[in-house]
Amino acid sequence: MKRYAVTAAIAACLLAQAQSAPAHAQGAAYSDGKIKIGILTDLSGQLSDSTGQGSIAAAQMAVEDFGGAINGTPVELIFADHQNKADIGASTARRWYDVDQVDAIIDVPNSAVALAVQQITKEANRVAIFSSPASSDLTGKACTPNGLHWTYDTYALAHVTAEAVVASGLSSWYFLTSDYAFGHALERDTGAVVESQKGKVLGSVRVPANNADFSSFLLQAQASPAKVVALATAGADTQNAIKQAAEFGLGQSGKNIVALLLAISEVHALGLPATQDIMLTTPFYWDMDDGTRAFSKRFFEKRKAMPTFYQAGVYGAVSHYLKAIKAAGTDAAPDVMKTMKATPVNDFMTKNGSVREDGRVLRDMHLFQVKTPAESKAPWDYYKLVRSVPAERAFRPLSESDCPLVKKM
Amino acid sequence: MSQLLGIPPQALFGQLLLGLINGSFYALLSLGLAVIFGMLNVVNMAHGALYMVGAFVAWLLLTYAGVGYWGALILAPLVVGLVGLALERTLLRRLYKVDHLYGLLLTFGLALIFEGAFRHHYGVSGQPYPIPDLLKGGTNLGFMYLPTYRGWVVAASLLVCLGTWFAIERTKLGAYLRAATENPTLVQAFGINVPVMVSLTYGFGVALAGLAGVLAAPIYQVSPMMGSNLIIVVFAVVVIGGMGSILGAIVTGLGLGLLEGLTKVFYPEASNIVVFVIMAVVLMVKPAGLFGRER
Amino acid sequence: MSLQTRDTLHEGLALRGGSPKVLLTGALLLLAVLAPYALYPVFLMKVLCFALFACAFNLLIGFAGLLSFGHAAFFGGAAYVAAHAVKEWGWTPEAGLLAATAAAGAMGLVFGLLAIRRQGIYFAMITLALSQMIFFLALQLPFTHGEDGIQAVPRGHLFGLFDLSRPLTMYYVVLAIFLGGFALIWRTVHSPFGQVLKAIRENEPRAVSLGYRTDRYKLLAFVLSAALAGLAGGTKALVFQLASLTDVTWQMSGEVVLMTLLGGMGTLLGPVVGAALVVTLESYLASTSLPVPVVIGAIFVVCVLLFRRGIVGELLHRLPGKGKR
Amino acid sequence: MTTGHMTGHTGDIILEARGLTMEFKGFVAVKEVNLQVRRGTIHALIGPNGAGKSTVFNLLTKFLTPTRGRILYKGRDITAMKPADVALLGMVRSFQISAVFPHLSVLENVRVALQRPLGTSFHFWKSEETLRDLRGRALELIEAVNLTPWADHLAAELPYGRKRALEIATTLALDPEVMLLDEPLAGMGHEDIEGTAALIKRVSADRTILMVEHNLSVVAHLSDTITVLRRGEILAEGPYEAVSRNPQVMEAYMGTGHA
Amino acid sequence: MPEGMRATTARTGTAMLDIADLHGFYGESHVLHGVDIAVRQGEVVTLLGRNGAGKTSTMRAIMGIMGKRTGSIRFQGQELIGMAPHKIPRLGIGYVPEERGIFSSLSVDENLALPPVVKEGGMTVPQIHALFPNLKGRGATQGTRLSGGEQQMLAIGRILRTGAGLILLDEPTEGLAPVIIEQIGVAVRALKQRGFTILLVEQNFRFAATIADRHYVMEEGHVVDMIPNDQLHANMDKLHTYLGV
Repeated sequence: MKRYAVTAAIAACLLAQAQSAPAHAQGAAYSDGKIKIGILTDLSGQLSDSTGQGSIAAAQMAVEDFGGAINGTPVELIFADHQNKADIGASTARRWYDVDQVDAIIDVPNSAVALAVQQITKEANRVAIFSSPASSDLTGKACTPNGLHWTYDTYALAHVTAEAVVASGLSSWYFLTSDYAFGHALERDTGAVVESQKGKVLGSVRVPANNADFSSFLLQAQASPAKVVALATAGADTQNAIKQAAEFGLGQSGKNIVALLLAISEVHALGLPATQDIMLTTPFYWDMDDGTRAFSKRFFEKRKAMPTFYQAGVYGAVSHYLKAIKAAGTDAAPDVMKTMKATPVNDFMTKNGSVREDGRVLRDMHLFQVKTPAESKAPWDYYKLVRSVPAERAFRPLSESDCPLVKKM
Repeated sequence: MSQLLGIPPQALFGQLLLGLINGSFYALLSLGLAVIFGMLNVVNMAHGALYMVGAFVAWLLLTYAGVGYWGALILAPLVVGLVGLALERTLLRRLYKVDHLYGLLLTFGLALIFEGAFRHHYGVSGQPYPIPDLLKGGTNLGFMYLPTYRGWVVAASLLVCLGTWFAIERTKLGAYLRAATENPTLVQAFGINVPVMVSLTYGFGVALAGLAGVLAAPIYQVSPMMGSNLIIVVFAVVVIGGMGSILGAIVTGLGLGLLEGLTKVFYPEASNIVVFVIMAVVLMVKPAGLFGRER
Repeated sequence: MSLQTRDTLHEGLALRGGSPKVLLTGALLLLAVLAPYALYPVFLMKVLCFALFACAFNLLIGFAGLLSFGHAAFFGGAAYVAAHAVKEWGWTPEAGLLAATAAAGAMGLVFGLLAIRRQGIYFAMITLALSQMIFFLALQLPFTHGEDGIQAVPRGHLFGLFDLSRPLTMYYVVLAIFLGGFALIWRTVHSPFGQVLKAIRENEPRAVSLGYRTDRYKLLAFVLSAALAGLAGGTKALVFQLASLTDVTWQMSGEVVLMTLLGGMGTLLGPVVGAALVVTLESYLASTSLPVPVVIGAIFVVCVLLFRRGIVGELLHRLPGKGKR
Repeated sequence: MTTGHMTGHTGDIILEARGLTMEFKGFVAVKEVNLQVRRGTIHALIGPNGAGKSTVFNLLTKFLTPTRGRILYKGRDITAMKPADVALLGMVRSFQISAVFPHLSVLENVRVALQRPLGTSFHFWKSEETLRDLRGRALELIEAVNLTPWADHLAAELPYGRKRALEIATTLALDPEVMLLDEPLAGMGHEDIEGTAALIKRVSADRTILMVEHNLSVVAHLSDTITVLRRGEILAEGPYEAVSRNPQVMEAYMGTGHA
Repeated sequence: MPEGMRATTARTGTAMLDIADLHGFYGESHVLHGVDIAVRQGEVVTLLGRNGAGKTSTMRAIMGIMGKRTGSIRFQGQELIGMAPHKIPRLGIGYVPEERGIFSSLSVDENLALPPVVKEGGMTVPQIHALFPNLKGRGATQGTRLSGGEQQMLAIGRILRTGAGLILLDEPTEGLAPVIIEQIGVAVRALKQRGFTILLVEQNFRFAATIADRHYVMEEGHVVDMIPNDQLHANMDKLHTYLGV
């Protein structure tokens, strides 16, 4: 008796799971009668403010702007929270491809999840457009014919920041580095550029992960004669480091703080008194031209916040994908990928961007400095442009690539 | 010799001072945990979450009620204490008759709920909380720049720690608490309402966490995750000091802060682990903790 | 005759003996074999991995009375070992799984030697601290690739014969591993050793007075539990083709406690049910806006307050005439 | 075991304590106790509350480690041995509060004690069926303490007195040479007391029993030798008749004269 | 007064403490099997009996600190069964537990000051010091550092402060040397003169005989006999069977 009850209970929950699997419907032009895009994002963790619901909103805007359908085939948007767990992200991606007939996965903040999704996408032969993760491995040794890396990567952050900052005359550096792969990669790449530009790396300190208190490391940075203190950190670490750097008066003691990865939502959260004068690299700022302002205004009405570069990237990625499907007349991944790579990227955020054979999207990057409270005229008026770096100088050249797709001479 | 183990002595002083600052945070949090454990035999896994709630209450007061830092310093611990009181009366109380491990599991669940709820409502970026005007700026001590606010944190938490120690070791109320920790039944038989004392103790313990949260708000971002990152370390501090020992919590809190500070200079990669290594060693050698009584 | 049945009945959902049991076991097995045709295989494999993990954990809490708050170290640690062995050293999947199990068992031996001497809250705290050290090691050691984890682990061919990249093949292999692990746990619980273990759980001083060196039994149980948790972790690494930090966090240790608590500590099927429910719930919640931790936390609180026996334990308890379990 | 050739009450010394002393934080609970238990006898340890009986008991079974002094079992120094090892030598104790395994059946309770000599206690890969051979012996023991109707019940379901009987059956399963009973009659009603006392008498054949017990009429009836403790020291020792007339013992029990 | 008469008087409403058919349990162990006791205002009454007879359990039952209780315990007419344990002492009952219950984490002074004053008319600290001179000047000492006898004095002294009219004394002579027992005896008699009502648990019946008015004898969880103090000598043989070895 009891066993039947338990069996029934298990069966019931498994069946509930099964019901989410729709029957395979056969469409005319497109594989299952609809074009289905999955936004795999972080709705509850570290990155949920800079991506999360904002990413979903941006994707919806892109679909709406496209008319919601292509040649009568509806475009459907679904989303899921990967909880920053690679296995949850991977199993969601698999289920989407295998069961839910998702055609493309977009966004995917968190490099660990992205790397897992990259593999699965290749096996399922669908499309993944990574607009939020950082790891340049996605178009390096982990590149696939099915993945695009849309917005930025660690290589670009390192190069643009180092080049632009050294060019503006600040040549001695000290690193505050998160003691894990992301931090190590950023420090290594940035340091290499600094030295190639005749700058000097005077020292670095490895900060353990999830360490709320940075004062000890900031003190070590302060003791160094370096002009630049570079934060090779992310998320909450960056925020705490910035806040405490202000507290310990790093700025007053003549240090220039450079945040290698910082989103506008984080600047907003920290406030200008703490973030003023910090330098950062980003591919997008809402107040660059009429195009960015128009998009951002619409976005703001939906989300009560200005879009981050991640979220703006999601819009661009969805738009470019839909364009390619329309042009190719099919949603079959190889054709769509081919079309996407052949089509230049042009939207409010990207001018004359292009997609390279390794999946890397090339776009201009910009070094900004955060305004002082006095300079800021309005809410969200946060950045002033220091210099722009053109796409071809910002990203890793194919000659240095270790992507297996790239044929070496 | 101008260098000590490769570090200029002045930098070393600076690091020791910083260690002391962190240590006073540890002390404040572990003190609350120790008080609770001594009386309730509950390892309060929700302590970190309630520390976070304390910081959030301060931020909410500032943002929506215009109550500033000084008001929050009183109100936030009070709110957190009341929350604790309610939790003890409605939930924890039901578990005293079963294995202590259930108390641990319950508070673990509570921690998840608190953190999840705040994360859901306020996101994870964290909210900024300004340093109060009175405590802005800093002093150059020669070997380091000491922000006034950090000085205040050390002073305030040492004051609270010593005050708590005094209240427990030197007052009538403290005598009740110590006696009830030792033999609650007999204290009950003297006409003291022990269940109410237990509730108040829990309330007081988590109020200390709330206070620590307010003190932390201007230093760290007020973020839903600020507690969970800290709590396991504080946990270890309490275990090293001796579960339930008041003095042990304070002294080990400060001591481990210093030790961790030194590790950050000499071998930063290990600074996450050092406390746990010490905890494992202490538990093996002296299972009741450095200051604990065998129970 | 009555002795015989009583002997096994109060044990929980023992799957042996008379013909109804054989029938039922058969039915369950058939269900498991047919499941991937109705349900999504990766989901099923995930459930099976966590079910094995929870069963391994339950061997310790349910049958030896020891609450480990650091079991993620074995689960996640073994996942790294399996992933590394298969990907970097090119080992076969079976060798990778063996290595994962052995590594977890060895870790269990070290943890066990340190922790077993203390009881109750202290035991939980020591295991938590030790597993937190493993977490930081996994974060910082080069071979784990930090927060990226070990990615793109090839599934390979089992015994050089079965191509595991085919979902159904992989599923049946995972099912076989799960059944093997479950059978081992079942056998352990119903072995001479299991009898002593239960006696220790019920009344340790009395077991000592009967001449049992209880520490050694607890240590063996700990090592077995760790090794099986490792087997589950290694399998999961093959299924998802990655090993990541998620599986070594203390939240994962908490999650396996929840699965076991929810399903029913000390019952054989409880952890399986608990794991299935929690995994289903998590994958369901992933596509809603409900905050996952809040729901999980609420379940924790409800279980601790109202359902300490767990689902299966509660069912057994309510069945008439089946002892007071 | 080796109990077969034993002859009644004339045996040699099987258990001996020499200068046994136990101090707790400056408080001396047991002071220089010298105790000799003869093989084949029932030996009772009595004394007013706080006399240190339980402490002596825990010291003899190694659940406490003495501050000073030595304990010899069959001439062998066991002072440094672990409790489980002492049990392996044939000296098994019971507990003040009933010590059964509540969620094992009565049969399993006894079987756990029987299975150790099989040497398969660590064999987690073997079937429980390998313990089947023990059933006969287990049922015999259960029969001996009149628990047969309860054999397939969980121990937790037994009434209090029956639990004590089960505990004795479990202890007997080890076929111990020395049984140490800690207040075997505590918390029992009238009905149970007589039965249990008779049981103790019955199982004492070919065995040595050392017990702590408050029920003096039972002690008087059962014991060959009585040791009276007071304030951690031995006050008197001997057969009931001698001890009961000892003025010091009377004083210990009845109090000092008018103040 | 004949034995029967006294018992009846005690039962007819003038009793300060009236216990009827009291059963008590620790978990599943049934330790009190229908206890009947009555104590009148100003009386000193002992519970005699061997170890394990249920004397201490009776005390704990009165204080409400044992598991399950049934029957009736009335103090000055108020039913104690079902009352919250911390309210019972506040009615004016002071409890000196077995093994004295001195707190090791409290100093002598703190131990002395611990039980709250529940009624007016309690003794002052100087008065207590006068009664137990040994306690004088030891205020800062850790409670458990005192000798056994001094601890006993402290345990009694701290209850006298509270103003409780009924005092439950559980084996005040346990494990003490004769000279100390004598001192305790002097103190208890002084208390009696001050009008305290005392329920005394003793194994040491010779000590009890010097101070008590009546003696209840307990065996196996219930009262088997009641002997007025003035009839003790006549009942020595019976007592020897009850208590002797």
